[in-house]
Amino acid sequence: MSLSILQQFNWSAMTPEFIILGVSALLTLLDLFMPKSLDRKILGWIGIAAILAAIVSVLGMVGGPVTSILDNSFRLDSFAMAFKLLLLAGSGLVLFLAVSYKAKDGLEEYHGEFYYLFLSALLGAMIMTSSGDLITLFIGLELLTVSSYILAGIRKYNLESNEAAMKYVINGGISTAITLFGMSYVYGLTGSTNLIEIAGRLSSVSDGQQAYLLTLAFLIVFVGLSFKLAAAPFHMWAPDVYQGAPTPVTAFLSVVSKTAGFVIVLRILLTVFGSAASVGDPSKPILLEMQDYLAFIAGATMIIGNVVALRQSNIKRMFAYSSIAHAGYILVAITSLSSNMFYSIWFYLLAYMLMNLGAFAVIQVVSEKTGSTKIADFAGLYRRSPVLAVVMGILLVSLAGFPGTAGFIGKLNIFIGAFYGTPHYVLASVMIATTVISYFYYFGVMTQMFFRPASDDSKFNLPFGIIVVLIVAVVGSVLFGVMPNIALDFMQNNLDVLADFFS
Amino acid sequence: MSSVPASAFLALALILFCIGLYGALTKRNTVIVLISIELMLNAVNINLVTFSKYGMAPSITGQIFALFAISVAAAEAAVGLAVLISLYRARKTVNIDEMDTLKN
Amino acid sequence: MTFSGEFLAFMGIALVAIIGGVLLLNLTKVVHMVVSLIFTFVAIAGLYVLLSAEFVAAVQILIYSGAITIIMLFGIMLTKHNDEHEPKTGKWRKILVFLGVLGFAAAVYLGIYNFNIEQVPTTLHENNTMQIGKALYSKYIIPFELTSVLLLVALVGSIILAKNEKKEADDQ
Amino acid sequence: MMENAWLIPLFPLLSFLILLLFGKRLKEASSYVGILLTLASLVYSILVLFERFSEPTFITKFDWLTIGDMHLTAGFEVNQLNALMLFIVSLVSFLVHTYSKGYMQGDERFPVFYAYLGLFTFAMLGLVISPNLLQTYIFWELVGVGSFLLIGFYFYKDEAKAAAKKAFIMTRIGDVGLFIGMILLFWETKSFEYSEIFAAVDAGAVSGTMITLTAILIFIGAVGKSGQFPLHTWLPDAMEGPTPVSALIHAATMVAAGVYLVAALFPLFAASKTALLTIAVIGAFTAIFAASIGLVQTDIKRVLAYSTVSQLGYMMLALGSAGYVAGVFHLMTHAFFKALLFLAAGSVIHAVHTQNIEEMGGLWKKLKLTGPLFLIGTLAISGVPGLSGFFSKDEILVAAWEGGHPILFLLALAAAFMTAFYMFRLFFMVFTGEARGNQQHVHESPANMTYPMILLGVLAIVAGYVNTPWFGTFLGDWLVDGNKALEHHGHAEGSPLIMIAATVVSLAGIYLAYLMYSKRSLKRNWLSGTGDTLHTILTNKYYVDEFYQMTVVAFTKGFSYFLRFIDVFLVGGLVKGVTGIVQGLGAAGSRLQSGQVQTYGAVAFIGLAVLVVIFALTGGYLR
Repeated sequence: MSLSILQQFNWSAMTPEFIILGVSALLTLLDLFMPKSLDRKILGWIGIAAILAAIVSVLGMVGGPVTSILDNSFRLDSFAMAFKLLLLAGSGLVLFLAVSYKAKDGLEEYHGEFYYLFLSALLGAMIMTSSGDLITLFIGLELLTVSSYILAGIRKYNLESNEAAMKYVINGGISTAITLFGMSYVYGLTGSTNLIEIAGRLSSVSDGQQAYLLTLAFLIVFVGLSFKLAAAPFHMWAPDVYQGAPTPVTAFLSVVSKTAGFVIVLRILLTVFGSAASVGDPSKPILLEMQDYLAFIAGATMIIGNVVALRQSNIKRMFAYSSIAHAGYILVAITSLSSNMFYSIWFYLLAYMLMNLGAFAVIQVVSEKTGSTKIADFAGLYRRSPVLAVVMGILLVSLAGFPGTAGFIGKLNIFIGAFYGTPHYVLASVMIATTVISYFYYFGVMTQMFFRPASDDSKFNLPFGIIVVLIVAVVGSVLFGVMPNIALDFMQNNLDVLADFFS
Repeated sequence: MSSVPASAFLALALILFCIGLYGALTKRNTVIVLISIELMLNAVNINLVTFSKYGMAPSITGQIFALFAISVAAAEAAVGLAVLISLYRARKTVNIDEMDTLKN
Repeated sequence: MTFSGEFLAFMGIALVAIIGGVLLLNLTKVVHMVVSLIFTFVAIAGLYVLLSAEFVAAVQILIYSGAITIIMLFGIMLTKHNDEHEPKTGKWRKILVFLGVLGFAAAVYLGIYNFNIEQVPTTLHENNTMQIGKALYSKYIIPFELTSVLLLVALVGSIILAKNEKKEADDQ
Repeated sequence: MMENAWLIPLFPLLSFLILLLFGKRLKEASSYVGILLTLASLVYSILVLFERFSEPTFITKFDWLTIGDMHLTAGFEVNQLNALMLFIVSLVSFLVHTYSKGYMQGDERFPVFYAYLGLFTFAMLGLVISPNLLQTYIFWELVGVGSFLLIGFYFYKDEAKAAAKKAFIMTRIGDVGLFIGMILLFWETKSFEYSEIFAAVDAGAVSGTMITLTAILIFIGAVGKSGQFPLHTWLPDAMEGPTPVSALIHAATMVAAGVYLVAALFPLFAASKTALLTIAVIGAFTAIFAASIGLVQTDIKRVLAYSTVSQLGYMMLALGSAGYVAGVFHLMTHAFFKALLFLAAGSVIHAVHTQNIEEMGGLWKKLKLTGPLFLIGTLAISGVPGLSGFFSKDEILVAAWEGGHPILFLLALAAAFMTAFYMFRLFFMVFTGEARGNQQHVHESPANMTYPMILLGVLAIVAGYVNTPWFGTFLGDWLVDGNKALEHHGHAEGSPLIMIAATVVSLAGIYLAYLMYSKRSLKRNWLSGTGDTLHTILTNKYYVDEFYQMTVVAFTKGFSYFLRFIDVFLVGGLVKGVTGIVQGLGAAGSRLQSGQVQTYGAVAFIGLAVLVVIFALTGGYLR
C-alpha cells in the first residue's frame, strides 16, 4: 500500500482526534520551552479550547454517512459521534475543574504534564469510540489506562496519591491481561481482529467446543473490561483510587473513563457476541444466552455499590461507591437489550456526567477549603454558602434519581427498557430497591448540609472554572429532567445509532 | 501437518497465565507482582501467535497483535515501576500489603 | 502423535517455561525470582520460533528477557528491597485464589483440549519480518501510530513520577 | 376557566420561588405572599369547581418524552374528582397558611416555613390535576420531598429529624410498589394515560392476573402514602412537625393522596375482585388497628395521628367495597373536620405549651372559641347524627355491607365505637375537669388562628349535606356522572338499620368516655395506667359498666395489646430485619475493602472463576 493509497482515505473523519493529538503535542513542547516562572494554567485553557474545537468538528460531521478508514480500524459512525460528544464534553468540564484545582501539596509544579497527559487519555478514549478493530480498540484502551495511571499518581509527594496510582496499576495490569486473554480466543476462533468480520465468521460457528470457548471468552473479556466500568467483580479498586487521586482526576476516572469503558463494552459485546451462536441453542446469540450472567453482575454491582456506600465517611469514597452503583444501573440497560438501549445508555451517561462532575466541583471546593474529604466537612454548608448547598442539593437529588431531574429520566429509560421482551422482574426490583437504599446516603449528605450547624462561618470564593462547571451541571440536570426530549430529538434527528452500528 | 497439536500450545499458555495470575495475587513484593502480570501478558501472546498459525483462517494478524501487546506490556511495566519508585520514596517499602492507608 | 523433532523441542521448551514459572512462585529471594523468569521468557521466544514467528521471537528476547527484566532488576535495586522472605500473605486468600485458578484453568481447558481446526499451510515463516512490516505500515497504521503516542506517554509519565525534583533542587 | 386550570398549582410555586429568593428580606411579611398566592389558587379552584358542575371534563396534553416508539405526554385534566380535590387542597392550604401566621410567629425561619408550604402545596395541586400516571408519580415524589422538609422543619430536634427521614423512607418503600406497578401497566397498555389505561382494561387487553398484580402494586404506593398497615408507622412520628403542617399533611393532602390515587385509578381496581378485596381488608384492618392504638395515647397530636390512620383505613375500606362515592365523600368531610381538629389542637398547644393530655384539663372555660370548635370536630369524627362525619361514615358502612363484607362491616362498626370513645376521651381530658399541670397564662389564640378554625367548623357541620340519604345525593350523582366505569359505584341505598347501628355505637362510645373521663365513675386510667382494675370493678355498681368491662372493654384491651404486639414486634421486627441485612451486607463489603490491593484483584478473579465454572457446569456443551 503506497502513500497514494493512504491518501485516498477520508482522513478528515479523524479531525477531532487530530486536534486533540496535535494540541497534546503542542502542550508538551510549550511546557518544555516556557519559562519555569510562567503559570501553567494557560496550558489548561489551551486544552479547553482544543476540546471545544474538537466538539465543533464532531458536530460538523453529525448526520454524515458512516466513514471507514483502513478496514474499519477507524470508523466514524453515529455511535462514535454520540459518545465522542459525551467524552469531549466530560473532559472539557474536568479541565475546568483542573484549572481551578489548588491542592495543599501543590499540583502547580506538575501542571504542564497534567494537561497533556490528560489530552492523551482523552485521545485514547476517543479512539475507542470509533474503532471496529480489536487491536485499535485495545491500543485506545491502553492509551487511556496508562495515562490514567500517571494522572492518578501525579501528586508524587503525596502518599495517598502514590498508593492510589500503585493500586490502579496493579489492578489495571491484571485486568488488561484478563481482557487480552479473552480477546486472544476471539481472535483464534475467527482469525480476524476486525469486529464485523469476526461477527460474520462467528455467526456460522457450529462446533460445540468452539461455541463453549467463545462463551468463556465472552465472560473473560467482560470481567476484564468491568475494571474500566468499576463494576462487580472488578470494582474494588475504585474507592481507594478515587480517594487518593487528585479530585479532577477522580472526576475524570468516574466519568470519562467509565464512559469509555461502556463504549468498548458495547462495541465488543454487541458486534462480536451479538451474532455468535451459543452452545445450547445455535439460533440464540451468546449475548442473549449470557443475559442471566449479565443480570447477576448488574445486580451485584448495584447492591454492592449502594450498600457499602452507606458506611462511608469520606465523600470521595462515597462517590466511588455511588459510581459503582451507577455502573450497575447502566448494566441493567445492557442486560435487557431493549430497542432503545443505545439511547438510554447514552442519556444516562450524559445525566451522570452532568450531575457527577457538578458534585465533584463542589467536593473540590469544599475539600480545598478544609483540607480533608470527610462528609462531615459538609456540615452547615447551607449557612456558609447557600448557593453551593442548593446546587449540591439539586445534584444529589438528581443522582438519587428524583423526578424532575435528569437522573430520573435516565433511570426511567433504563427501567422501562428492563421490561422489554422478556421482563427482568428481579433485576428491576433490585434496581428500585437499591435506589431506595441510595437515598440514605445521598440524603445523609443533604442532612449534613442543611440540618447541621457549621463549624466555621468562613465563606467560599468560587473560581471561574468551578462556576462554569456548576452552571452547566445544574442547568443540564434540571433541563434534561424537565425537557428530556431535547437530548432525544438531537439523537433521533441526527444520529441513527442503531442503523449504522452493525454495518 | 504438525506433530504438536495447537491445543498443546494453548494449554501451555493457560498454565503460564494461571501461574502469572497466582503470582500477581499472592506475592508480597510489588516488583514480583508487576513481573507476574508480565507473565500473564506473555501467555496471551503465546495464544495469539499460536492462533496466527493454527487458528481459524491463519494470518499474520495474530503476530501483529502480539507485537502490540508486547509494546503495551513494556509501557505498563515502565509506568508501574515509576509509580512504585515514587511510592517507595514516600513509604520506604515495596511490600504490597503495607499499602493500606486507603481503606474503609 | 509422533516423536518428531518438533515435538521434542516443544516438550523441552514447555518444560523450561513451566519450571521458570514454578520457580517464580517458590523461590524466596526476589532477584532469583526475576532470573528464573528470564528462563521462561527465553523459552517463550523459542516457542515463537516453533510457531514460525521469528520476528516476534526476536522482539520477545529483546523486550522481555532484555528490557523489562533489566528494569525490574533496577527497580529491585533502587527500592533496596528490605525483606527477601516471603511471609504469609493471608492464608485464606492464597487458598481461595488457588482454588479459583484451578477452577478457571479446568473450565478453560475444557474449551481448548480438543481444539483442532483443520490446518492450512501457511507462509508465515517466509519473509516473516517483511510481512509484518507490510501489515503494520498499511492496515495497522492507526494503532501503530497510537502505540507511539502510548510509548511516549509512558516515557514522559515514568520520568515525571520517578524523578525526585526535591532532591535535585537541593543539589543545585 | 378550566382550560387554564394549570395556573392553580403555579401560584404556590411562585410563592415558593419568591420566598426562596427574597424570604430573608421579607421576614414576617413572607406570610402575606404565601397567603395571597394560595388565596388566588383557592379562588381559581372554586371557579373551576363551579364551572365543572355544568361543563364536561377538560383534558389537554402534549408530547413530553419519547422512549423508543412510545410517546409519553404531559398535561392536565379537570374531571369531577380533580376539581373537588383542587378545591379541598387549596382551601385547607389557604387556611393553614393563614393560621400559621399566628402559630409560627417569632420563629427564626418563618420565611423558610412559608416557602416549604408553597412547595408542598404546589406538589399536591400538581398531583391532583395530572392526567397520567407518570406525571402523578413525579408530583407524588415531590410531595414526599415537601413533607420531608416540613416534618423536619424543627431539625434541631433529633426526633423531628428522625421522623422526617422515616416518613420519607417509609413512603418511598410504598413508592417502589407504585413505580413497578406503573411500569408494568405501561408495558401492558402501552400508555401512562388514565383514560387509555381504562380503555385497555375495559377492552380486555390486559389479563386478569396482570390487572390484579398491577393494581396491588399501585395500592402499595397508596399504603405508604396514606399510612395504611403495615407502612403506617411514619405517620404518628411525623407529628414532630409544626402543628399547622400536621393539619395540612395529615388531614387533607399528603395522606389523602393515597386515597386519591386509588380513587383516580378506580376503574382499574374495579376490574379485579382480588385487588378490591385486598384494599378492603387492609383498610378495615387499619381502621380498627389504629383506632385501638389511639385508645391509649397521651399525646394530643398522636391521638389525632392514629385517628387519621384509622379514618384513612375507612376510606380504603369504602373504595375496596366498591363504594367509590363513599370513599371520596369521606375524604372530603375528613379533610374538613380533621384539619379543624389539628388546628384546634394547635391552638390548645399554643395556649398551654404542652402536648401531653395528662397535663391539660378544664380548658373549656379558658378557651372559649377553641373548645366548642374542638367539640364540633370531635362530634363530626365520632359520627354523631347531623354532622358531616355521620353521613360519610354511614355511606361507608352501607358500602361495606352492600359490598358483601359483613365481617369488615362489623370491624368498621367496632372501629366507629372506638373512635367515638377515644375522641371523647381526648375531649374530656383536655377540656373538662380540673386543670392539671402548669397552666398559668392560658389565653385564646389570635384571630388569624381562630378564623380558619371557625370556617372549618362550619364546613365540618354542613359539608355532609351535599350527599345525604335524606335530602339528596348530589355529590355522589355528580361524581359518577358521565363516567361509565363508575356507574355502579355511586351512592348506595342501605337499610336504615345501618344508620341506627352506627348512631348507637358512636353514642355508646361517647357515653363510655363520659363515664370514665368526665363523670369518673370508672377509674380513668384503666387502659393507660397500671391502676387497680379489680377494685374498680368491685366498687362499680352500674350494670352497664360491668357489662362493658367484662365484654367490650376486656376484648378491646386484649385486642389492643395484641395489635400493639404486632406493631412492635412484627412490623418493627421486619423493618429491623431488613435494615439489619442491609447494614450487615454493608459491613461485610466494607470489611473486605481492607486496603489490600491483591484482595481486590483476587475478588475480581474469583468472581470470574466462579462465573466460568458455573457456566462450564451448567451451560457448557458438556451438559
